Amino acid sequence: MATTKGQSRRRKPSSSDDGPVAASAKANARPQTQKGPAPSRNGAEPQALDTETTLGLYRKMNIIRFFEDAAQRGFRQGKVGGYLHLYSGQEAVATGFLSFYEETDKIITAYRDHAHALLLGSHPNEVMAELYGKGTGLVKGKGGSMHLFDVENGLWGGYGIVGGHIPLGIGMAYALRYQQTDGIVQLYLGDGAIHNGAFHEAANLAGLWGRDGMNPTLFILENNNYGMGTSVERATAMTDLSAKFDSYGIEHEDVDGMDLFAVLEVAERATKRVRETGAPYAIEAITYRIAPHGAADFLERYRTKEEIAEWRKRDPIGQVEARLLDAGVDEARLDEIKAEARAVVDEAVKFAEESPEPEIAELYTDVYAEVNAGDTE
Amino acid sequence: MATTKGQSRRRKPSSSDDGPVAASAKANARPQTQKGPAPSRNGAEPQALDTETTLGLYRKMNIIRFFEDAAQRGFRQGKVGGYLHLYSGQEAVATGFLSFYEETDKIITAYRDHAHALLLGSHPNEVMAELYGKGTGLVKGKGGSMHLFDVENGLWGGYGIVGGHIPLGIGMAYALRYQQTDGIVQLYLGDGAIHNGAFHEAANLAGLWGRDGMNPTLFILENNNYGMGTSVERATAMTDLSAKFDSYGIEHEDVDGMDLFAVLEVAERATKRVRETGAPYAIEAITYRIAPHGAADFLERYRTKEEIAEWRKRDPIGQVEARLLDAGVDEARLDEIKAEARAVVDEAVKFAEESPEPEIAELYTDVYAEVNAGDTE
Amino acid sequence: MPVMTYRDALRSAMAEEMERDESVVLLGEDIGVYGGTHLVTDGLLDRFGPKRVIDTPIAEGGFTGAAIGMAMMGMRPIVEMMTWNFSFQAVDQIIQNAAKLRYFSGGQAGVPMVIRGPNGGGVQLSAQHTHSLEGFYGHFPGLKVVSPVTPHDAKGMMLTAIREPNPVIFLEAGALYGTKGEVPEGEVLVPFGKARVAREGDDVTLVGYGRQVNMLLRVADRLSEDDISAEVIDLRSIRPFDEQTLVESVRKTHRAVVVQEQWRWYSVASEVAAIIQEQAFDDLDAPVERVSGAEAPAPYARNLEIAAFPSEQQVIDAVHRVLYR
Amino acid sequence: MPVMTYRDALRSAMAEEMERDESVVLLGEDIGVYGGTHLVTDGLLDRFGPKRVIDTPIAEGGFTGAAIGMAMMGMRPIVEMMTWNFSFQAVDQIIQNAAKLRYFSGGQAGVPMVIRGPNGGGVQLSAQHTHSLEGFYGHFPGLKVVSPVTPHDAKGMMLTAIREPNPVIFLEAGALYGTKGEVPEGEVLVPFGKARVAREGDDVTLVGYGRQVNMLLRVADRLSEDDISAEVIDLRSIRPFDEQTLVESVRKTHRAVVVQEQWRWYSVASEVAAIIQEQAFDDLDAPVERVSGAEAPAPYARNLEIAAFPSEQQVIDAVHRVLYR
Ligand SMILES: Cc1ncc(C[n+]2csc(CCOP(=O)(O)OP(=O)(O)O)c2C)c(N)n1
Ligand SMILES: Cc1ncc(C[n+]2csc(CCOP(=O)(O)OP(=O)(O)O)c2C)c(N)n1
Ligand SMILES: [Mg+2]
Ligand SMILES: [Mg+2]
Repeated sequence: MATTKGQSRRRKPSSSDDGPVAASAKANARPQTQKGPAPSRNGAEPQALDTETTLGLYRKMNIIRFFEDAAQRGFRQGKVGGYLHLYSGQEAVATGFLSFYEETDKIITAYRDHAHALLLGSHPNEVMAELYGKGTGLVKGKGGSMHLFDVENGLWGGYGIVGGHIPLGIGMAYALRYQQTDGIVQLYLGDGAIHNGAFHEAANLAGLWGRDGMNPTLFILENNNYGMGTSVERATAMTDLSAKFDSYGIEHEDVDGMDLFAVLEVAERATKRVRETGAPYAIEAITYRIAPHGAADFLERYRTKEEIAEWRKRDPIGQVEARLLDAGVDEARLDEIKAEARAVVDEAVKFAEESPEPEIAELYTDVYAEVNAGDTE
Repeated sequence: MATTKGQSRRRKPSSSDDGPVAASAKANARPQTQKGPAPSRNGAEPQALDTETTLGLYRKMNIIRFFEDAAQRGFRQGKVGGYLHLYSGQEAVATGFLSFYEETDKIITAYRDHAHALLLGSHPNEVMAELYGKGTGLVKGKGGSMHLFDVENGLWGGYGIVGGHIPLGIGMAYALRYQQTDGIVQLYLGDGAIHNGAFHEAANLAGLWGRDGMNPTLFILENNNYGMGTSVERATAMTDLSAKFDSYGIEHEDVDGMDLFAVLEVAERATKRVRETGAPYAIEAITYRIAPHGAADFLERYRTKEEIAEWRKRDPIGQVEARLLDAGVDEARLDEIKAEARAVVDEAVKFAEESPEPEIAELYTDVYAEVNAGDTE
Repeated sequence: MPVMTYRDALRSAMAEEMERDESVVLLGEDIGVYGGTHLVTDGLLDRFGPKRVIDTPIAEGGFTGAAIGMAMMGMRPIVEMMTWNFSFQAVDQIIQNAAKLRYFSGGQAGVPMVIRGPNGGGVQLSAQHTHSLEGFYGHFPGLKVVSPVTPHDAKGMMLTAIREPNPVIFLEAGALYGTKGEVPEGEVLVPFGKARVAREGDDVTLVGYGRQVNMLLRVADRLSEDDISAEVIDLRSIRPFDEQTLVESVRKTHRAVVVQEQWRWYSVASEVAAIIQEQAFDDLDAPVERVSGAEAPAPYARNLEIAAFPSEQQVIDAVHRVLYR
Repeated sequence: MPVMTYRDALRSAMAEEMERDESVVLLGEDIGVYGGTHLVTDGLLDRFGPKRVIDTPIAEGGFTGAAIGMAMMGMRPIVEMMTWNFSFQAVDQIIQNAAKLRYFSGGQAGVPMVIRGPNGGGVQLSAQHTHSLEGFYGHFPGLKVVSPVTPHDAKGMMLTAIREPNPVIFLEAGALYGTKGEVPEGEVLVPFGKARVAREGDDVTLVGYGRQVNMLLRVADRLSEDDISAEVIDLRSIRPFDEQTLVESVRKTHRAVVVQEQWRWYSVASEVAAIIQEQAFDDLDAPVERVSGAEAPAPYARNLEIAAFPSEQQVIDAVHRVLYR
């Protein structure tokens, strides 16, 4: 993100004397309403982080949250159009996994993609400008919220068709090994996408190619228990979603996606494993979106206020905050970070509002690459 | 089939003093080259059949085999066109399962469909005429080998797109319960089709709807180890195909698809179970096609002559023959049945050759049903 | 006559047919508990229960195929595409099975079903969520394809669609769910294959369908200020197609402009121009003009999106060209 | 000049590019061990190994999507559709991703890939296995669509396709793999967007592409016996499209007949007719005639199939109509 650009890459959280996440907290992690598999079955305790690193991640998560709030406001004001899907509640997942992003890696996800861009180092100004449909946007105002790309920072989209990006991701992974890099693909998908045929075909190819070390794909299944208004239980008779990877010979584990420290632990191991083996691996992160599915979806008949309240108690940002306070960090310090984060987002909104619309001529550019213009990138 | 029309329906094989299939034969059932899961894990011994019933099934299997040989000849002579896929080697599968066909049931399969039609009681003359593209054909010469339909006898096609018929089958199963019949759908698919997205989506729906007793689908996965020239092992990293049904909450078992008696035993149980529960169930029948994939596919680089020879030793018709001889049936009786079967097929070829081509006006019929013509059937 | 929204017109047609005929069921994503993302099916789950209002996982190919199987058994499923953009995942089922089953079964199987949902752009949904697929589906024999623009036709054509023994691609004007219009009570079946003369005129024929028709009516108003009398034809039925109404109009006006949101190449407007020159060659005083969506995937930014769709001005300019003034 | 088959021409183009550029790889069903169901890729597995000649499971959407991902990373995958009929399962990937990625990524991602395979009917494959999809794919901005008929163009356009930075829909004339023709040695790149005048003439322009071109040449021979001089235009590039060559020809002959195997509605022939009336209105002496495939799914029986495709006689009759004799 703006002021930390570059910092987020190739930095692995270092250990410190922070206490490990209490096992009991994890066991009780999931409110009763969540129908997904049990969280974190992996034996290892998450690595402790030093306080400064934790503060850095805390800052990012706050930027994401404030960013989404601002996007929602923009939408209500009619300044942001189209479909708008917020990441609020799920911050720990991308924040954790993208902490292990390395420069040769490629990230691909669906339409709920603002956090991924911000975490990879896209400038919040440009991300917000994209939502505002401005020429200064990350993709020049041509894609909008669902199609964030920042290929220099490893973000390869941003896709709107459920399931549709999954085959792309595993093809990218093949290319990374074919081109003899040591990169991996972090491929994010939702609990709704797993029932789509594109998932089945792509996961099978990943398993097959991975046998020869030709598919370094880390599947990150963000199970927020709903595909729009359809709960996991209403979408399949077999609700242990990560176990579906068994069909493809892909090993997998689950993690409490509300707990940044649990995610960090799994993410470190999983990214390393995929990088080393060239074979795919899958993580089901059990999480929750506290925002509606899309900014326009105000009717939430499919879930109760109580359920949302229950999950809010486990807010991933709140959990990090609690940990920091436990570790002796001043409340004032946290407030200061929050204020900074808010300022970053305010600045982004300002930038977006003041930016010009794209030139009309842009309507016709980027339809085709020019022939014989050499490479496509 | 012609002379047994009607007999094949609602007749369950009755028990007799025929000895059970030797367990040792089953354990050694699969030649080494076959990569699929181990055959028949079900504890129960197959039910013994009385000799007359066995002879009836033997007769049918012979008709199928001779029919396919004749079809292949017709193809070589240029009288049969298009794609032509033979069932030779797989006879025990459909013969076994369709022995438990009841009148309210619906059968759907892919393009390797001649046996299914013959077993359900379609007249061999009309089936052969269809292959010959004649107006007297089962579907008036409009569909050809891949699109056999005989809805009065329960056959709902005959489809050429791999995977494409699977969603249809599970939708038909829903309708059967919605309409409060006690019918089930026998849904045949190949080992190649299981990697297709259509399978994934349909199986998931079947599992979901089956929870409420709304999906009496019996999936019959005919694993002949190849999708064209691609072996199961080259198509997926997880080769226990029936276990893929776990992802959908659908229980399953395997059976030696070369052994009619093993198939009969499983088929009786499985059809009963599906009929009673309204929930899907899956059988993987491990089998082998001794014919090339399609009649035009003469190059068989993907498998060895030795492999074919090895499987030929376990020819399903040969196995039934051996059993009958063991049970004291005269060789002369068997020869007589074969001669009869041959005569049925010869007559079918004669009928097909002598039948007229469809009227050219047929080109434009059956594109649309007439509006307000009432029901569609 | 009662006034209702396009959305309510669709819903009332479905509800009436569901009352009348138990074989009618609905399938789609979030059509039940959620109420439908565009609320077209709102309330129907409560009224008809979960066996008839079936929420599905995100598997367009799978549930469309399942609905085809239901239809083969004599049910009359109505499939909601949450938006038609997602139908690309169901194209194999629609084209290879629904459109052809009757034919390759020699008439033994039929597919009486409706696939419906919002089509067309207009609210910054960008490239993957903005398509106008009339020509795309209209190409295939075996399908019927309609695209109503008024609440009246939305109801009347939905009633017809549900009773059709053939698969119907029902392309709703997604941007118009909230627009109101008069809808007569009861069984007002609007037949397929009949275009509607939305406004009579003498000097030029404006041809469109879906939400473009409303724009053409505005254009006709503007043209009348310049004493140009425009006839507006709402095709509404894309397959079967009413060649007669179209050709008769052009025989009268001698000039035509066809307008569509979809892309130009190999499109509805191509066919309309081809038909006119085929059947009214000697009556034409100017080449048929086409106004289509910009030759680019749909952009997100509001100003680009507006520029990407046919505008009143573009149509007026085209009218002036065919009138040579 | 060396003579080779259409099949060998395609293979030699792919092999040459694979030699030249390591980023070129092949994916598809049974293209390796099996040798390719139409033997187009025969021998390439042995030559280039399994990392470059990748046999896939039966998952057209999955492997087409994977190839798009490879292309985004700078590889140049060539995907074989065993036949284009199976591409309906990959339509979502082709239209929603391949065609639009460059656009919705604001130019950050590109998709340099080729999707190729046999297209069109002719050997009794019946309804699900007989399609001519030029118009279907040609509709979408972001794609390039070509349909060569000679071995020369098969090679030259394949070379061009592989070097294209954009996704190319390469529709091969499936019925012609065994036909022979002269193919120059070396890098003969045939550019996209240029039609080919296959035969010059003065009285009427016959327009087609793919295997219809051969039929049109036979028709032209027959017409010459009646002293009718027909010009034959092989469109070969469907998107981009060469309007100029087409229009110039009609300006000369004043008459045109368009022939296609695909269905009439919303098709290539619709567009050709529309273009001609738009751009050569005053030069036209008769309406553009269209001869298309019969309005039915493809039938199996030989006699029905023959009746379903455009015949020489139908074209000749159309020529007589445009010549008013
Ligand atoms: C093929 C397809 N069908 C339907 C939609 C509409 N849609 C957009 S998001 C969504 C839910 C996806 O759920 P999930 O994969 O769990 O992701 P989440 O929104 O929870 O992040 C649906 C149905 C779509 N975009 N694509
Ligand atoms: C979607 C699709 N892709 C490819 C084909 C070509 N094809 C026809 S049969 C076949 C192999 C299918 O194998 P399997 O499902 O195992 O059935 P089997 O032929 O062994 O009975 C293939 C690839 C097709 N018909 N449909
Ligand atoms: Mg979700
Ligand atoms: Mg097989």
